[in-house]
Amino acid sequence: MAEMMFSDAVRDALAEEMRRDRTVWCLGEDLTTAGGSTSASQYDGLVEEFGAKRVVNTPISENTIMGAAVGAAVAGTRPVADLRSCDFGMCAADELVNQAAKIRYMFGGQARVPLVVRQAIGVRRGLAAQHCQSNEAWWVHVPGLVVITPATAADGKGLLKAAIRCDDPVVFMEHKELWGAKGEVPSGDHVVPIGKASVLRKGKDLTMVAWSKMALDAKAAADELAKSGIDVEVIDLRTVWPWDKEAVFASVRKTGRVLIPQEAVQTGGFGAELAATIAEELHDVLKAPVKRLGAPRTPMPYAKPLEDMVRITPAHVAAAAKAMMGKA
Amino acid sequence: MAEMMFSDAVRDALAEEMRRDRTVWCLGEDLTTAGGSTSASQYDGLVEEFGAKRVVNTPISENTIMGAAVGAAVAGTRPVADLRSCDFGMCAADELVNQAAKIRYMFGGQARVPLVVRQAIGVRRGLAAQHCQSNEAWWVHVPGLVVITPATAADGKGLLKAAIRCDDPVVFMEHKELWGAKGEVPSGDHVVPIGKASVLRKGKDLTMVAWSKMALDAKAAADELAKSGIDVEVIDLRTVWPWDKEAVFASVRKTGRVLIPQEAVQTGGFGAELAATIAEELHDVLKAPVKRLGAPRTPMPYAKPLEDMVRITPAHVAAAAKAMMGKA
Amino acid sequence: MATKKAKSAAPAGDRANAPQRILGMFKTMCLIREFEEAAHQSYVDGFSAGSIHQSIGQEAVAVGVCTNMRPTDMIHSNHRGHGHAIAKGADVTAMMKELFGRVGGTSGGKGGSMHIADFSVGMLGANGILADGVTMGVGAAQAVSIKGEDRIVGVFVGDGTTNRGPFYEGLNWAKVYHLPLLIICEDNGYASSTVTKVITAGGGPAVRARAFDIPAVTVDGNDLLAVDQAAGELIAKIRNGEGPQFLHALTYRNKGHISRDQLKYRAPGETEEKWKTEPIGRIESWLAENGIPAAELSGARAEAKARIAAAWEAAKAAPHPDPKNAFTDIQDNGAPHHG
Amino acid sequence: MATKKAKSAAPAGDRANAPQRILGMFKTMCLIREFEEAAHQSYVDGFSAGSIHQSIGQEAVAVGVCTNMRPTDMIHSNHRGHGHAIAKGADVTAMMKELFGRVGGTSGGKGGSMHIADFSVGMLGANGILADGVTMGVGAAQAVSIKGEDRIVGVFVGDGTTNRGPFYEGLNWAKVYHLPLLIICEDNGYASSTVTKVITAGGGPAVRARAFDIPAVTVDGNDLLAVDQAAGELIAKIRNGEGPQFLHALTYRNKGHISRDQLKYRAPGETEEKWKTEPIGRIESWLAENGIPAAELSGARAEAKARIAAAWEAAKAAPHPDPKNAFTDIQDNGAPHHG
Ligand SMILES: Cc1ncc(C[n+]2csc(CCOP(=O)(O)OP(=O)(O)O)c2C)c(N)n1
Ligand SMILES: Cc1ncc(C[n+]2csc(CCOP(=O)(O)OP(=O)(O)O)c2C)c(N)n1
Ligand SMILES: [Mg+2]
Ligand SMILES: [Mg+2]
Repeated sequence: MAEMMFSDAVRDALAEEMRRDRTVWCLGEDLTTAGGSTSASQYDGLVEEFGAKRVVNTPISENTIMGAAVGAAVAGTRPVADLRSCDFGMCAADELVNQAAKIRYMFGGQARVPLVVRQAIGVRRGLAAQHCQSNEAWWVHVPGLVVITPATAADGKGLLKAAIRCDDPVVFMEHKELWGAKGEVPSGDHVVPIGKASVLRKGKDLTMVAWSKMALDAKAAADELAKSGIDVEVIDLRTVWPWDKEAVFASVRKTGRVLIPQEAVQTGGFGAELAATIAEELHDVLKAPVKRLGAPRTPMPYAKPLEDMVRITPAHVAAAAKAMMGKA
Repeated sequence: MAEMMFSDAVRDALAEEMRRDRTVWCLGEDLTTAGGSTSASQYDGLVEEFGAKRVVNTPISENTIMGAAVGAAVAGTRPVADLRSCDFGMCAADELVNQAAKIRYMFGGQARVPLVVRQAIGVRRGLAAQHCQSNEAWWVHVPGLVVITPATAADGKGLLKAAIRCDDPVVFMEHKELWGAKGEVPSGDHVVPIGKASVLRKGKDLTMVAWSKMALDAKAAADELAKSGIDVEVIDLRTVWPWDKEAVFASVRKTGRVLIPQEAVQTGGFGAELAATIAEELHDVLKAPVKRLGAPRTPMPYAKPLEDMVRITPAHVAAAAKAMMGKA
Repeated sequence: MATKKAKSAAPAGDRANAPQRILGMFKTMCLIREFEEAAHQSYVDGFSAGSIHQSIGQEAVAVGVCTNMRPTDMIHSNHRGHGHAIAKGADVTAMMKELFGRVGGTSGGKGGSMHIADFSVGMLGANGILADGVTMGVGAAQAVSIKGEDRIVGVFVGDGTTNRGPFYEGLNWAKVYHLPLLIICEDNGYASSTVTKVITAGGGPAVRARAFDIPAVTVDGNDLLAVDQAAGELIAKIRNGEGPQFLHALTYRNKGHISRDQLKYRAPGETEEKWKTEPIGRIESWLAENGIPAAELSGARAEAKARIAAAWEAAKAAPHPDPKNAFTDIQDNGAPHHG
Repeated sequence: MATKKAKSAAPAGDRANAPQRILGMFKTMCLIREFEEAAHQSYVDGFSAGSIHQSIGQEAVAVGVCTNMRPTDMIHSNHRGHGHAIAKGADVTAMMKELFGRVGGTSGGKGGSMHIADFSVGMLGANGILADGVTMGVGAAQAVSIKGEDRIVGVFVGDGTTNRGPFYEGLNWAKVYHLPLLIICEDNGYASSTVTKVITAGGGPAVRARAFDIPAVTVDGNDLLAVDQAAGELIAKIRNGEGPQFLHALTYRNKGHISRDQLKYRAPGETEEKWKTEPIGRIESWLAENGIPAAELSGARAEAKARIAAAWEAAKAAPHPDPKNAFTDIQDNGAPHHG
C-alpha cells in the first residue's frame, strides 16, 4: 500500500502493463508533452521508458485516434487511446460504436477488439458546456462495449489494468476532478475485476448506488446522514457495464430503499437503467419508490452560482435521502 | 383526408414549409437524385420547384452537413439536414450535441438554432449491424434537443411541419420501414403539436407506451390480445422529448399496469427513462411492476433467424403482456 | 458481350513476359464478375437481403492491387467489398453462404454482403461506414510498425468517400508516422446517385494525397496491366520503407449502386457506352494477342461460372444458423432475452 | 518591453497613406493585449475559472483581418477567441463581466472565456471544440448565399486544428458551393504543448487549401500591415464573388496555451527570443516612423490600459447572476430540479 494521486496510479497501471506486454501501447494528443499544459501526470515518463513508437503523440484527429486504435487492436496490438474527455469523444462516436463495438460480432467472431479508450467525464469548475459532460449512458446503450467508471486511485489502477487485459473494447471514464485526489493503492499487480461493485459503507436504512466521483460524494452524504440517525449503505458500482446486479440487489433486499445519485443529466442517464431494473425486478421488496437524483436537462453554465444549480453535490444527495426517509 | 405514403407525406410537409417560408431549405447526400437509388420519395420534385440553392445535394461530409446546418440556423435560416440514418448520424454527434444543442444556452440566449436533422432509425431486413440502430435515447439525454419519432403518415407530416417551425434543434427520427407505409393524411396545413401523445387504442387492463413503428406493432399486439380478453390501451408518444407525461400518467392511473416495448436496445434505451419515471412517481397505483421489452444488448445480425431473435415483434409484445396479466 | 473494346497498354519493364501471370489475374476477375452477377441474383431471388453493392466493371482494380500483396498483408475494404475479398483470396463458397446468411458463411451469417470479411486471408472486412476503413487501415499499419513486422496494409475507398473528414486525417497520420500503407481510391465517377465531380472541389484524390506529401499515381483502373504495374511499384516502395503511397484508379460502376438501383440518374446510353471499356474484355484481348489460346480463355470464363454456380448451390443447401447464435460473439448481451 | 524589433513592411498600394487607419488598429491591438493580461490575472486571482486561452502575440491577425470586415459580416472563432471578439467590435466591459461570470456579461455568465460571443457585432462565438467553427462558418456563409445577402463570413482556426477532418470537409464544401468565406489559419507553431510541425504532413495549411482550388496566401502574421493588406485583398475577392479564400498567418503564442500552462515544453530562451517579433512593438515603430507622435502612441497604450482597468472594476462590481437563470435559455430542462 502506498498513498498516491489517482493520475499517478493510472500511469503506473499503464506502465506496468506496457512492461508486461509489448503489444500494449498508447496514443493521444499531447501525450508525451502533457505535463506541459495540464496538471495530470497520467503519462509522465512513459515516452522516456517505452519510446515514441509505443507512446504516440498524435495529431488533433479524433476520428483517427479512435479508428486507428480499432485497426491496431484488430491487427494484434492492445492500444490505449486517450480522447481526453468524453466531450471530444463525441467526435469519434462513430468509430467507437460502429466499428469497435461491432467488429467481433459483425464478423462472426473472426476478430477481437482489445482496446481501451479513455474519455474523461465530469464537471470541473468553470469548464462549462462543452467540457463537463458525463455521457456514460450512451456507451452503456451500445452492445459490445464495456464501460468503467472508477472512483478511487486503487480502482483507477486496478481497473485500468483489467481494461487493458480485456479482449473487448472498454470505455474507461476517469473523472477530471479525481486525477488530483489521493488514495491508498495496493502495491504489486493490483487488478480489479470488471463488473464487481464495492461497498463503500455498510448501512441498513437506504441504499445509494453510484459510480465515479458521485460514489465518493454519496459516501460523504451518508457520513453526514449518520449524524441524523440515517444509516445508509453506499455501493460504488465501479463498472457501469456490466454492472453488479448481485451486489445491488442484495443491498436493496436488505434496505428496501434506493437512491441513485448521478452527476450526469438525469433524463436518460444510466440511473434510469438501474432504477427501471430495480423497480421491475424488486418491486415487492421496495418500501419506497426508487429515487433518482441527477442533473437537470441543462447544459453546464459557466458562472459559479449557475453551475452550483446544475451540479449535484453531497448536500443535494443528503437532502434527497432525508426526504425518502420522511425526514425532509 | 387523402391516403398517401409516409414518404410522400413528409415530402409534402417540407414542400409546404418551403413555400410558406423562404428561409427553409434542405441538405443531404443524394437529395436531388435520391429517387435514383432508394425507394423513398421524401425529396421528389423539390429541386425542380425550389432550385439547387435550397435543395442542396451535399458531398459525403457528415460533419459538415450537421455543422453547416447549425451555422446556417444561427445565421437566420431554417435548415432541414438529412443524415439518412442515425447510424451515420453518429459521425456528426459532436456537431449536434456540442454545438446545435448548446448554442442557445451557452451564449446566453443570443441566438436560437432552428434546425431539423433527420436521422432514420429502425431495423430493415438484412441491413445488419451498421444500418439498423435506434439511438433516440442518446439525444433524449442531451439538454437542448427535441426528439420526434412519428409512427403514421399523418404524424410524419404534422410533426415535420412542427419541427421546422420549432426554434430549437429537433432530431426527427423516421423509421425506415415506415416510408413505404400508407395512411390517411389530413389535407391543409396539418401541424401536430410537439410533445403530445396520441391514444391508438383505448383499454382498461394494461397500458402500452411506445413510439415510432413500435407503436403500430403494439397496436397490432393489442388487437390480438383483445381476442384473449385482454383490453390494452396503446399510447403512441410521437415525441420522445418532451414526452407527454400527462397522457401516460392518466392511462397508468386507469390501468395500473405498464408495458414499454421498444425496438431499440433495452439496456439504456428511452424505455428506461419512462419506466424509472413511472415507477418513481406512480409507485402506489401500480398493480404490477413496470415492464420493459426491448432488444438484447446485441448488434443486429444479418441472417434472418438471427435477426428474428434480436428484433422485437408484435408477437413478443403480446407474449409479454399476457405474462403481465398472468395468462402466459 | 463487349463489341468494341478499349485497348490495354503493354506491360512495362520486368512484368513484360507475364502472360501466364496475367492469365491468373484474368481468372480471378472472371470469378469476381460471376460472383457479382450471382450476388445480384441472390437479392432478386430473395436469398440475400439488405444492400448488395456489385463491383462489376471494377474488377481490375481489386485484382491488380491484391495480386501484388502477400497473404500476410492486410486490406480494409468498403461497402463494395466482394471483389476485394475474392482478389485477396477469400473462398467464394463461404462468401456466398454469408450472402445467403447460412452456416459456413465467412462470418457465420452475422455480417452479410456489406460486412464480408475473411481474416484468414488478411481481408479485414467490408464496411458500411464510409472512410472508416482509412482510419482503421492506418491503425493496422501502425500495429505492423509497432510490432516491426514485414507486411503492408491496403485500404480501398471510393471517390465519393474522399470528401469525408476521416479520409484526410488518415492521410496526414499515415505520412506523419511513415506507415506501410497503400490507399487505393477506386474512382468510378459516382457517389451513389450523385456524380462525384459535382460535389468535389479541386484536382481530385491524387492532388489531395500529394498535399500531404504522399506520392500519388493515377491510372486507368480498367486496364489491368496498368493497375498491376502501378500497384506493384507503389507496394515495392512501401516494402522498401518509403512510407504511405496513393493509387488513384479511374474506373466505372457498370451496375446500379445497389441491387435495387434503377440507374435513373444516368444519361441514356451512358452505361452502354461505358461498357466498351470494361476491364475483362480488354485484358482478354491482350491475352489472346499475347499467345493465350482462345479455348483457354473461354475455358477460364466457363470455369468461373461453374465455380460460382457450385457456390450458389452449396449456399442454397447450407443450413440456416441456429437462432441461439444471435447471442454469441458478444461481450455481455444484457437481459432479458425473449424468444 | 521589446528591445530589438522585427521590421514591418511598408503598406502597399492604396493603403499606403494610411497611418491614421493603422493607428486605429494599433489601438485595438493594445486593447486586446491589455484584455489578455487582465484575463490571465483574473484566473490567477480566482475571478475567472476554467481554461483561459490568451492571444498575446497574435493581435495583428485578429485586427488585420477584422478591420477589413463590416459590422454585418460574421466571424466564427475558436477557443482562443478574446482577440477576435474585440477586433470585431465586442465591448470589453461586457466581455470582462462574462469572464467573471457576472450580470451584464456578453452571455449573462453562461459561457465564460471559452465561449465568448457577441452576436450584435457578428461575433458568433468562441468555441471549445476544434474545427467546428469551420463547418459552422461554412453554414453561415451558405445562409448568406441562400438569402442573397451582401456579407461575408470569417473563420479563425489554429494550425493544430488543420489536422481535424471537419477542416477539410469545410474547405471542399466552401469551394463546391462557392461561398463567401475567408478561412484564417493562425499558425502559432503549437498545438497545446505539441510542436504542430511534428504532427503535420506536407507543405502545411496553404498547400492543403490549394488542393481544393481555394486561393491561399501566407503572410507574416506578426506584421499588421501584411495581414491588413492580404486580408483586404482576399476579402475584396470574396465580395467580388470569387468564392472562398484562405489566409495563412504565421505568428507565435507568447504565453502558455492556457493560463496554468508553465511552458515546460519549450526550449529555454525560445519565448524570450520570439518576443522580439511581437506585433505591437513592430507596428508602433512603423507608426512612429510614419509621423505619429510618440505621445499619441504611448497615450494609446495608456488608454487601453485604462479601459481594461475600468472593465475589470466594472466586472468586479457587477452582481452575480440569479441562480434561477440556470434554467432559462433552454428548451425544456426536465424535472425534477433540486435547490
Ligand atoms: C458515413 C457514411 N455516409 C453515407 C453512407 C451512405 N452511402 C453508402 S455508399 C455511398 C456512396 C459512396 O460513394 P463512393 O465512395 O464513390 O463509393 P462507390 O459506392 O462509388 O463504390 C453512400 C453515400 C455511408 N454508408 N456512410
Ligand atoms: C476536437 C477537440 N480536440 C481536442 C481539443 C483540446 N484542445 C484545445 S486547444 C488544443 C490545441 C489547438 O491547437 P491550435 O489549433 O494550433 O490552436 P492554438 O491553441 O495554437 O491557438 C487542443 C488539442 C479540443 N478542444 N477539441
Ligand atoms: Mg464512387
Ligand atoms: Mg497553434
